[in-house]
Amino acid sequence: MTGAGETTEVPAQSEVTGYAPAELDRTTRLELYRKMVALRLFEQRAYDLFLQNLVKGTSHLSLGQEAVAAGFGQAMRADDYTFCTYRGHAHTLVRGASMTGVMAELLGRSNGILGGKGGSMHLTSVEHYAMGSYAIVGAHMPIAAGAAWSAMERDSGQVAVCFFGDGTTNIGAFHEALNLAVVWKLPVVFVCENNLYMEYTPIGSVTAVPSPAADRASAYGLERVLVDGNDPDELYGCASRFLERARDGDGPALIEALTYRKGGHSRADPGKYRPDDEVERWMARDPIDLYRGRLLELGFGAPELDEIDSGELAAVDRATQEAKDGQAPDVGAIETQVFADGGNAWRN
Amino acid sequence: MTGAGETTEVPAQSEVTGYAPAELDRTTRLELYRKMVALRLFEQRAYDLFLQNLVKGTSHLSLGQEAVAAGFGQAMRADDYTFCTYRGHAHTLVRGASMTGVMAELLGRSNGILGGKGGSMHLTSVEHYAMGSYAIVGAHMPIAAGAAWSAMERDSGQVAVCFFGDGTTNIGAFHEALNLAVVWKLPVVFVCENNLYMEYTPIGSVTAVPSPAADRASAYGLERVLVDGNDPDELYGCASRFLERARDGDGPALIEALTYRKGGHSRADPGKYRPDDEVERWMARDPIDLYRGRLLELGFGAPELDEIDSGELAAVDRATQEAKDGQAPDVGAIETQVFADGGNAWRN
Amino acid sequence: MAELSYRDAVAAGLAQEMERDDTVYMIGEDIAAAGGVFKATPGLLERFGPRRVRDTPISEEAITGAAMGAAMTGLRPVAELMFSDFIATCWDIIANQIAKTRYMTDGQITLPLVIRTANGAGSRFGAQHSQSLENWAMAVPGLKVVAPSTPADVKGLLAASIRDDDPVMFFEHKSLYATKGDVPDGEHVEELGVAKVRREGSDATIVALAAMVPRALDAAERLAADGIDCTVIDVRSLVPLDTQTILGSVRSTSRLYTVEENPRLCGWGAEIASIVAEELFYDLDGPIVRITTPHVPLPAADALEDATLPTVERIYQTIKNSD
Amino acid sequence: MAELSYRDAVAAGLAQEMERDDTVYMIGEDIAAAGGVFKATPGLLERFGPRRVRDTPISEEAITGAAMGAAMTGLRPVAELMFSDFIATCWDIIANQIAKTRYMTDGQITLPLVIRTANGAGSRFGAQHSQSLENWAMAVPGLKVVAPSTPADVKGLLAASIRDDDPVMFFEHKSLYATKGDVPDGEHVEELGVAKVRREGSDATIVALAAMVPRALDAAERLAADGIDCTVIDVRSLVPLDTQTILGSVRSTSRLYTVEENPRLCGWGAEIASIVAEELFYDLDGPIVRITTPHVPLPAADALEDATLPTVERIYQTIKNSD
Ligand SMILES: Cc1ncc(C[n+]2csc(CCOP(=O)(O)OP(=O)(O)O)c2C)c(N)n1
Ligand SMILES: Cc1ncc(C[n+]2csc(CCOP(=O)(O)OP(=O)(O)O)c2C)c(N)n1
Ligand SMILES: [Mg+2]
Ligand SMILES: [Mg+2]
Repeated sequence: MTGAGETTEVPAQSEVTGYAPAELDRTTRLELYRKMVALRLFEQRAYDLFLQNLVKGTSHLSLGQEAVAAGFGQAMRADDYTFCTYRGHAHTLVRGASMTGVMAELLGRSNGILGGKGGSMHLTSVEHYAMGSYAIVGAHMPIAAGAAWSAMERDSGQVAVCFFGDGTTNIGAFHEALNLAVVWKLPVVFVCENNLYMEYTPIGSVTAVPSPAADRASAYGLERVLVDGNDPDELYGCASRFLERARDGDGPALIEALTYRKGGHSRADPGKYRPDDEVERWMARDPIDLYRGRLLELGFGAPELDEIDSGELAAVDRATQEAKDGQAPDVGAIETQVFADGGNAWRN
Repeated sequence: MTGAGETTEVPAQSEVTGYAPAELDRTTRLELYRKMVALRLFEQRAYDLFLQNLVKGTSHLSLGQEAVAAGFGQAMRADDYTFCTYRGHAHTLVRGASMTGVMAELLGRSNGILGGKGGSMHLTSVEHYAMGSYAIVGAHMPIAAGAAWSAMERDSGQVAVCFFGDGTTNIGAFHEALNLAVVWKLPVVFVCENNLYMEYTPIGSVTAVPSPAADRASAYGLERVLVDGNDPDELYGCASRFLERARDGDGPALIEALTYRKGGHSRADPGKYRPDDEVERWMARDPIDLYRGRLLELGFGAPELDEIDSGELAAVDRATQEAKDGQAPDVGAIETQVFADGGNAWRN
Repeated sequence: MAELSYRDAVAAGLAQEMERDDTVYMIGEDIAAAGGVFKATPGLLERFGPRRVRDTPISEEAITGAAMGAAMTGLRPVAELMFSDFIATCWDIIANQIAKTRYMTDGQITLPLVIRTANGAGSRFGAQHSQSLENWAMAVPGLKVVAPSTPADVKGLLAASIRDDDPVMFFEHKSLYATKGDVPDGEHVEELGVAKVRREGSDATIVALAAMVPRALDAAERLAADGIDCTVIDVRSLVPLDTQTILGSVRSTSRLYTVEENPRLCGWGAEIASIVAEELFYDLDGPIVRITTPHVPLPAADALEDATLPTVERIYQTIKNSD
Repeated sequence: MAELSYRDAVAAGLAQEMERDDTVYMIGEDIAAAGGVFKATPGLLERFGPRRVRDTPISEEAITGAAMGAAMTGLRPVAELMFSDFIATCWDIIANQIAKTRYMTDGQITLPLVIRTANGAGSRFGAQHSQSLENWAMAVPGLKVVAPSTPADVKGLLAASIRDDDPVMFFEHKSLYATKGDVPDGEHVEELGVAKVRREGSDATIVALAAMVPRALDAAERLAADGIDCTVIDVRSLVPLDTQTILGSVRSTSRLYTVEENPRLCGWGAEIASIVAEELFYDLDGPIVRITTPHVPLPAADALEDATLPTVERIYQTIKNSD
């Protein structure tokens, strides 16, 4: 309406394929499926708890976008770093963070993964190399570059992976991080999850180019990479390739994955600003439904997939119960962990 | 050394020509020459005064880069807006700001164009639509976009022109300003004066692409424009074309002009970090020498050019004298013009 | 008088000024088609059209920079920053450019612009979406700083801010958006730089701002029941600061308490305390006490957040137990 | 003891720590090949190589962000921001990310990093290159804030800052770079959070920081000649703040003056004034007086700049004429 761009349509397959491995072993496929199911069930439960008024703050769900977290999560080395946004449940869980800890954090309990201090938007699990969820758009991009710089200097072979949204491509930190990463040839992979919207505003109406990340790759001397964000095989293949490149010392990548969120931007948003036919088209491309279909076609048995479903549901049930059993944090925690000595002593 | 890029060489003429008008009238040519000479003589004088310790703060000269200010200054409509940097003497003067006022400002006198409050880095002459010199790299780019937005909404036909350096292309504000300008189709022309260096560091060593501005135009859906920054005809032609486009409602442009500063970054810098042969090559491309040569070839007479030289020298002499005659500002000025009521009343 | 929510008073103030002056323009993220993420600007797009009410990219430097460039060339822009925490992402434009340009140009450039932003805690959003940052703005010469506590003040002070020829940082408090109050009918404009005495008492002066005002008033009622009668002053505008109202009150009560939502160090309460400790030293009967959020980033969990901010109980206890 | 300039003490402190700990890395604009625009880092590139001493693009968010990411993953980065004014361009990274991340993650993330920057006025650089911004940093929970006044403290406090496991904002004063002083030989490390009494006197306590310390000392000499004997305390570290040294001194002198280079509103002096006005109210013999730069962006002309900052004369007159 006011903008120069157009809302990006569902991508033509021809434009976004090419990274899916020709062959993928059974275990990897089942693991991709399992990861997506786990993330889906967890977030559906989080949404239920929100409706029960148990989630007190905001929360941003990745329902519909699970393939990205699953594909990259599967491809990463255990000690690769993840940096993500306030929409970070999936990216944190997929690295191995405790479902109970994450759920309890959403409920503001003392057994939350951040002791209740951070909440939904700041999930972090350093023991799993999930180095934080950042709630200011774009800020984590240079931070991810810094982790990659450290990995490079320590010669650790680690890669940093940084997830962000389409709207994030218009903020200054995006530009600074990409330039630095290329100039220093850092082992960092930037992954734009283009779900076509910022909060309520379509990305096309405020962006100078149709593909907000891919169309800017050349400004950093990078390859243009646009992938189907709802296809875990494609994402796994793409992630594997660029993680390997980065690990080999060949520098960063910028990947744009086209996807869509099933619901609104955050907890209270019904997402009514999205045209019905657009929503319909994308709902027909649910990454889990499609992948389940593909697996069945490939000869996987429905029972083994069902078993995964029920196993993950049980895990979510357990986490829910444990989270609910958690206590409210002690107010003594308020003045802890400001400084490395564990306290808050700004004066003597 | 540490970077991915390479120092940009003197551009091949083939890459940077094409905008110079086939024919240019006498008056315009003489005016381009006159402008460059005036800027040159003024800044040489400023440098002399610095050596005499009369310029107290810092100062950043455009010696060697005069063709950009002259070409654009000549092409602009009287009420087009200019935004420039701490290296802004030339851009401010070329709009018509008083030489005395600018010189007195450098000397910190009360007859300075800013009453001594701003100094060399903040030259402004609103009556000439020179809307300020900004000393934080990149900050003026969104501000220039804002002036263009205002011009568009007021339907005034004005264009905003924003000058900045090569190093500025790596800061976030550059990215945000360009995207906004394109999305809102603003009448703003961004002009990168690529003089190959930031302060002391070559731009090639910290930039992901060889042409820091031109190679990024496509990230904003803009045409790639790289011009010879030492050729005033070329710059005049280029400016005319993109000012007209912007004035016609066809949106912004991003222009990269290749040039070189004769001296160091700022007053105290001898510029020793630059390789001798590079300096030599560029000194042979002095924009005024070259242009004088061209004019003579085209049949202009040496006496008429000499007359311009001496006229401008006289103007600089006059300005110098008037500036030196100025008083130190009254300390009463310190607490004025913080607010629009002329004062500083933060309390009653 | 009509009863309006604090949220609706924002839209009412904007509509009043946009109707009156067609150089008033609004820009910000999700403010137009969506009516703002706090629903403080609904209906304005429909009423004033897509040129005067415009969605932006997520580019806070471009938003504030554009507002500045437009303000110096004939518009009166109102820019929204969705959360006040995001002023950090464009702090250079605000603190180095907007605040200083009039001064540096010796008055050549005038910047009639308003930056509206949702400030403060109480929504369990955690440390990056809950800060009270009015003191960041107060510390920068060249900015005016306003933080209303009632719907009437939202409308009246927003109107005054838009009409002011200087840049104004206008802090709306997130946890007050749903509160309601009477707003005068017809055109309503207040004056910047005038504090409001919300309650008169002779025993002590409590100075509060924004969401701390109702808490200070509640505490004052409890103290009154204990025989301690307090004046409560709503500062409303930190710059310009109505020191005379504060000094006048302290002169008569001889005790000063400030209630600040910001973390302890360098809050506006410290500035007021230092003014009183210099100018009314001999009038004071006892220590000046600042009641603030402790010097911590804010926690997210409801149980923690509630106990971090100054509560009515803490205000009450602090004043009751002061020596 | 060797005599060193304040500028050389920066390089000496960095070299000492880089020698000792090979996880210490330096990044910044023009710091490597050029040795820094204030020539505070010459020779380090040659000594420690281009990986540990690295030039960056003009990308302050990338510089500070990279330092943060590296600090959480095993390095101890020292990032230079050329002028402290530029912290505004990366204020989100500093104030919202670096300061808050340890807290938000309940201690999972530790950020041992230092941001060095050239602070303060006196070089006729004008309002965008001359600010004293230590109070911006002081206002943000989670940051430590250091501002040395002597070459020995530059070296010792910089070393302490690098060894500290928390993020430290290290403010070097531009107008002190050329000053000289004795620096202990061999390894030299000071402690953060310890103020230094630079002069003992019984009539009043003057608290100063960085470039205001020598001015306060000069004023104290003039006052002593008039029979007013002052203690001068060099705060050195605003966070952690050595309130005990200040309170102890005020307890014995009964008078407090602060000398701040920052503009008036919400400076560190206000915080100290508010602490003293609360905790030592009954010990005070007279008003607390803050001597500050007026609340203006700084002017550029030498005649104006000199008269804007607190001068020895103004400090002297203010204290002499206090009631
Ligand atoms: C600097 C900044 N500006 C604005 C916001 C508010 N905000 C939070 S999420 C969001 C939309 C982000 O869109 P996108 O990058 O596409 O990510 P998505 O939410 O779609 O995953 C906005 C504007 C913010 N958190 N930080
Ligand atoms: C945000 C910011 N970072 C750093 C500086 C310090 N600085 C001033 S000029 C300059 C170099 C700018 O280079 P370029 O953009 O190429 O312009 P040039 O000076 O060559 O005209 C730097 C780093 C600054 N003023 N602002
Ligand atoms: Mg999005
Ligand atoms: Mg340059």
